[in-house]
Amino acid sequence: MDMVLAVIVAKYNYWVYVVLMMIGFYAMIGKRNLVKKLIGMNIFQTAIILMFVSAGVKHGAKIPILDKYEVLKHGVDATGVVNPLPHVLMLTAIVVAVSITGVALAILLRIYREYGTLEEDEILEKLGK
Amino acid sequence: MKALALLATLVTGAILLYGTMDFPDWGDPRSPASGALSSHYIEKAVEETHVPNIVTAVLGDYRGYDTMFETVVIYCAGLVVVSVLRRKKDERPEQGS
Amino acid sequence: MKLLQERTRKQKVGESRIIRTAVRLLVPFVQLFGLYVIVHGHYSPGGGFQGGVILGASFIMLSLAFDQQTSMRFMSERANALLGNLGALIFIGVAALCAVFGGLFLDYGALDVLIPLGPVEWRSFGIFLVEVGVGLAVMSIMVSLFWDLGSAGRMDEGL
Amino acid sequence: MDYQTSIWPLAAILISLLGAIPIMLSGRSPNLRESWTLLAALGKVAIVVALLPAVLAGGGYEFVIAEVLPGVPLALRVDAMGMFFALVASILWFFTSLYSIGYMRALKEHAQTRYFASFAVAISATIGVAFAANLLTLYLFYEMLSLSTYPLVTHEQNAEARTSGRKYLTYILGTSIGLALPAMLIVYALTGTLDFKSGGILAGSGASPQVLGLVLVLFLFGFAKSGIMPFHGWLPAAMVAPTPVSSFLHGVAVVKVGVFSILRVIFHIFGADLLLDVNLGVVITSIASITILVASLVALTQDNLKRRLAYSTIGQLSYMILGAGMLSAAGMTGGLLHIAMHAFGKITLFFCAGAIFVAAGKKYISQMDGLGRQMPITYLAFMFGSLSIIGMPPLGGFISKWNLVIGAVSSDQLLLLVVLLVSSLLNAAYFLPIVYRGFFARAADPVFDEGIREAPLFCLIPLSMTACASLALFFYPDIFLRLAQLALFP
Amino acid sequence: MSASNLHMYVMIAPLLTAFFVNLLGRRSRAWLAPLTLGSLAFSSLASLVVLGRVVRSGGYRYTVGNWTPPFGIELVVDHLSALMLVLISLVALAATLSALKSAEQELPGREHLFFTLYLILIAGLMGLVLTADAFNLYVLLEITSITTYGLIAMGKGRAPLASFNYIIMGSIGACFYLLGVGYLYLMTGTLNMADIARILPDISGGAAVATALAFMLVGLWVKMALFPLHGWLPSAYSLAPTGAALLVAPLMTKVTIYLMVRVMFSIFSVDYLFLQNPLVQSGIVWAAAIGIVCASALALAQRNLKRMLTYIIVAEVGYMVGGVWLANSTGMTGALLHIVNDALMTLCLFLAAAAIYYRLGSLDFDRLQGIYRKMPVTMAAFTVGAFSMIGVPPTAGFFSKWYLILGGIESGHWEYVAALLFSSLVNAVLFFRIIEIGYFFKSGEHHGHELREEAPLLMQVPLLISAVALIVIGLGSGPLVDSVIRMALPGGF
Repeated sequence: MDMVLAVIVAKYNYWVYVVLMMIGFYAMIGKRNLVKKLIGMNIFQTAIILMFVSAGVKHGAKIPILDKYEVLKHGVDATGVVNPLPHVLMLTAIVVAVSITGVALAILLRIYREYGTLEEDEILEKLGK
Repeated sequence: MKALALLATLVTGAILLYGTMDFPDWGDPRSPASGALSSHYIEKAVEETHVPNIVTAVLGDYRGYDTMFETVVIYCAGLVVVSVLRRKKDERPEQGS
Repeated sequence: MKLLQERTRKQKVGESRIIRTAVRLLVPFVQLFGLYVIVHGHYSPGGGFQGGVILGASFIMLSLAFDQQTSMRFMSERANALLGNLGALIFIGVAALCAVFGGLFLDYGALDVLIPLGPVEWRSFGIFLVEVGVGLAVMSIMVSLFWDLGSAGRMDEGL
Repeated sequence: MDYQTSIWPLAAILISLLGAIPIMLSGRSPNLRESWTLLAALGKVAIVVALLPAVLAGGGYEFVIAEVLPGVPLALRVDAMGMFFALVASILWFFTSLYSIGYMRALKEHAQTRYFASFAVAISATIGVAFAANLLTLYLFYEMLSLSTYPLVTHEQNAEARTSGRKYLTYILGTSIGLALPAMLIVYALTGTLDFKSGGILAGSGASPQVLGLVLVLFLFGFAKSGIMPFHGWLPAAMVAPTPVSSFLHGVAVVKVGVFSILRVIFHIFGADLLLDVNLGVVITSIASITILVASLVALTQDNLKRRLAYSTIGQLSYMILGAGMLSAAGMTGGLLHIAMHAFGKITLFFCAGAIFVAAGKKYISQMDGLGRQMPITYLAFMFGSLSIIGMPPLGGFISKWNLVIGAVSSDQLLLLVVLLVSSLLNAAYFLPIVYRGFFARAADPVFDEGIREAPLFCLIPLSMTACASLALFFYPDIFLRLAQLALFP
Repeated sequence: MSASNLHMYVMIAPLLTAFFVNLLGRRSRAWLAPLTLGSLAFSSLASLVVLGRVVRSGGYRYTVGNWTPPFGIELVVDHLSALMLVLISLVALAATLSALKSAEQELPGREHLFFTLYLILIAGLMGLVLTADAFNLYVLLEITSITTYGLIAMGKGRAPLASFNYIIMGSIGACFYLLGVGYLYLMTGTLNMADIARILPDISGGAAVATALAFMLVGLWVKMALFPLHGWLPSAYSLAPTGAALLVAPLMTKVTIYLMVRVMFSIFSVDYLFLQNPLVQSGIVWAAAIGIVCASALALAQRNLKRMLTYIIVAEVGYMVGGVWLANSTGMTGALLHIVNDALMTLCLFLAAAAIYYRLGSLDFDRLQGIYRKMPVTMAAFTVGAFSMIGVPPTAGFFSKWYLILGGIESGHWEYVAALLFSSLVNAVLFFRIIEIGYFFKSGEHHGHELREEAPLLMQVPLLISAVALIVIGLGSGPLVDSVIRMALPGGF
């Protein structure tokens, strides 16, 4: 039991992101409201972002913005600076997420303009007749 | 339907958690993620690019190729929104961003 | 400024007078800050994306506090579109130039043949260039996203 | 034996394939169009005949079109067996084109351009099958034939044509894709080649008898154009086509292509010796015998002349397969010979049926009483054809059947002997009454049949020529005999 | 040095042109044709040169920004990616010719937006086949997706709804892929495919790596619409504007399959994928076989030409996935060859559909009666495409199918062989149903005088070219396989 707890405590960041991921994923495939699907997508992406960023953390390290001249004179200890790569990647991922959200919102507006609702079931029954 | 979705979600989550078992602990400085690659960035970036902000250096130079397409992505987003949403009966001439 | 003042005096458009006044005073500083974030991305947190978003936010504030037409007075849609294309073009153009000038793609060092700063300085400068490009693109897209979504594509008063 | 590389085999195929283009272009003026057709036909006969001497001398030609699969090029080869078939097909195509000109014009059919064009493509495919150097090439032209004959079968473009066209494709494409293709792939997987060589290619591969049997059955049913039961249903259905189509394609080209493919597989993929070793001949003979008997019995019950001919064809085709299945020298020779003999006989019969339809507009045997007195030549030809099919001297059919009987005896499979004799009796039973009623029976209502004359010359000449040909084949079968010998025992 | 940038120019040409199309095309649509066609023609020529160089002197790797990998992003130009470049640029060129007409008809006033997205999509696809970096692949995947969302949403009627479903499914796929990349990154600390492959063997932690592989594969399968995950594809492709479908249908799924191959064999080893857990391997082949059968059966139920074609696409995806997972070189050859052939077949059929739609304004079966008499040239090309789909020699489709079935026989996966034969037969039924409808007439106009109304020349030319290409490639498949595909087989085969 303690073992398990120890593992969980040591890796709780992953547990957090998995839970978030599950929430988002369920919303994407389970909900019948298109906006909720979209929100689920954002939650999912946020979860991934959290996972990456939490992978870059080092205990007691400082941000990856150094003093140019000081570094040029006598280098820098890598363990003292957090890992910059995940932040770069996630910057990209965030931008992608934003873009897709924008596109999805636009398309939702189009759908609303056509059917006057964003409930999947109502749209389907409108299509039915 | 909902039950199916729930099942899928639980399975996915379980697999992901199962995968995390091998991961390094949180904030572990010796985790592979902060291995050769990142330390090379931290140590060499400044002298190779003269940019103290390593994130900017990596974003703009080492992985500039990614960033370029990132720009294209957001450009596309604007374009798509215009092309999907813009009303045709608009008296102003069609304009996209 | 002039325009904002007389718009502020007119009660018709936008939110309450307080908000409008505040926005009116704030916008220039927001834009200034946005520019700062872009160009100072080398030495402090920031860069093209962040700065671009801030710049865009200034215009969005305008169209929130007043209305969309007001913000479009300040930056016509055409100009906005032009800036967007320009931003993306700057980035890809710089990248392609590197290849054209005998280097590899995105190899800013190769641009040394234009102005001899030394390859490393050029890398720093190249990063700066592309960040500016990114900033422009992001700003214009943010604004146009808000305009289009806010007015459902009609480009009228908006929200 | 040595094959010299030459473009002529390809030319023999292309001449009619390219001939289709001017035929289509000159659709406006029928005379020009038909002269193109005849030109192509003559050219083809000329080329094939020109290739003949070298083959008779034991040589041959080959030509590689393209290297498509490792070890399996698209290649043509003129060997004795291919030449045997090509000779029959090209000569008969010439007669058929003459005949169809008369027939189509007399009936004022629509879309004649499409008709002649697809006909040209079909004959190219037939020659392609004859000259194919390996199974892949054969399969290619086989499919080409199936698809190019679809417009011919459905020529009428009415509901009946639609249904029978559907049936045609279902049987032909279904079997060739569903059965022949996998069989071919298995052979390739076993041997790494698909080349036809005398003695077979499967001999060396240590495949178990079960696998061999499976492959054999797949091939037998896969090439369903041979009308082997239970995949024969398309042939009677395809009789909705205009008579020249039925006569040439379903009397000669298409069905014989099916048989030819099966013989190719038996002789040059398996090889007689291998089949003897694993004793698979009985599979072939039993399937063939059943087909023969059943088809002949069904033929008796048909009143529509063309349908009766169709069922007779189904039966006769299985003679050839039966002969091959005997795996005795005489039997295989007989089977191969029967391709030629039956072709000449059966095409005569179809021509006559067409001529009767053109002249008297009659389809059903029961209406044809006394017709022989109005159109004696046609009926004479009909008699020759039917006698040849039955296998009576002095007509070509006798020679092949004689060989078959010898084969059956020599490989002391007396059961097959019985089958042959019984079916010959059945043949007589369903052919001779037609002739008899034609000459001697009294017409139902003479008044109605007044003024029926012979069919137009374009119809009459070909059918009398083929009749004479099947007569001549009794006296001079040498060429075909020699080719058959060369094909089987190089 | 600059010569080795050629493949970059291949990709950048459409990308740069896109902005000018957007800026100038807005002023007058006279700019559209020269800009798009010019850039694509350039790309086609350049890509052919690249392929020629690769065939002559082998493939090479390229580091963007002159950073030694893994620090910079690496691109790979080997036989496979060069071949894909050629395929993409040529198909795009042909599709654009026809799309110019159909866009003019369907999207008046929005053409410049359409073609801007169009070109960016092409550039994104080219980038996808070039990249050798796991994360860069994700970014490019999103570019192609987002442009496709837009292109599809520009269609009429229910198109936005279909596009939204595609967004949800596509995002799930991309997110799964990204999760996989994240897991690999957490385990290896690098993103360069070759580098990951170098590190993977000597790290503990099978669980995380297996999870990563699973999620990457599932993500890509969603993107390529492998059978159970195909729900979004049919409506999205059939409701998209004709011009968009012309580009997306032939290329999207094929490129995704290429990505699957790339990810499988340049990150993981053949040994890890196939030998260490054969159960998974045969399981996936079974899934592919079932997918083929089900998709073909669903195609039978369609009453609209375009929808039918989309289901055939789903079935074809099953072909290729199964071929890759047969785990022998024959099947792999078949799969790679089929990527090329299937792209061309789909292009040919969709071009024909576009031409018909341009004239008839509908693709429902009952509208197609007598179409052979109405547009003979178009239908002749359509027939060639149909034969290729059925697998009639000497069209290209036959030979790739030959390799696939042979691979199935060699590896003893008879279920896959049966599925392939079954779907070939179903294809025969499907296409001959259409041919029959088009060949016969309503009883009224039986002998009616022919009323020819062919599609405009701009749509006929690419159609005929693609039809001829099918036969040429079929006859030339021997050299093609020997000189390119065999070289393109990933290491371990």
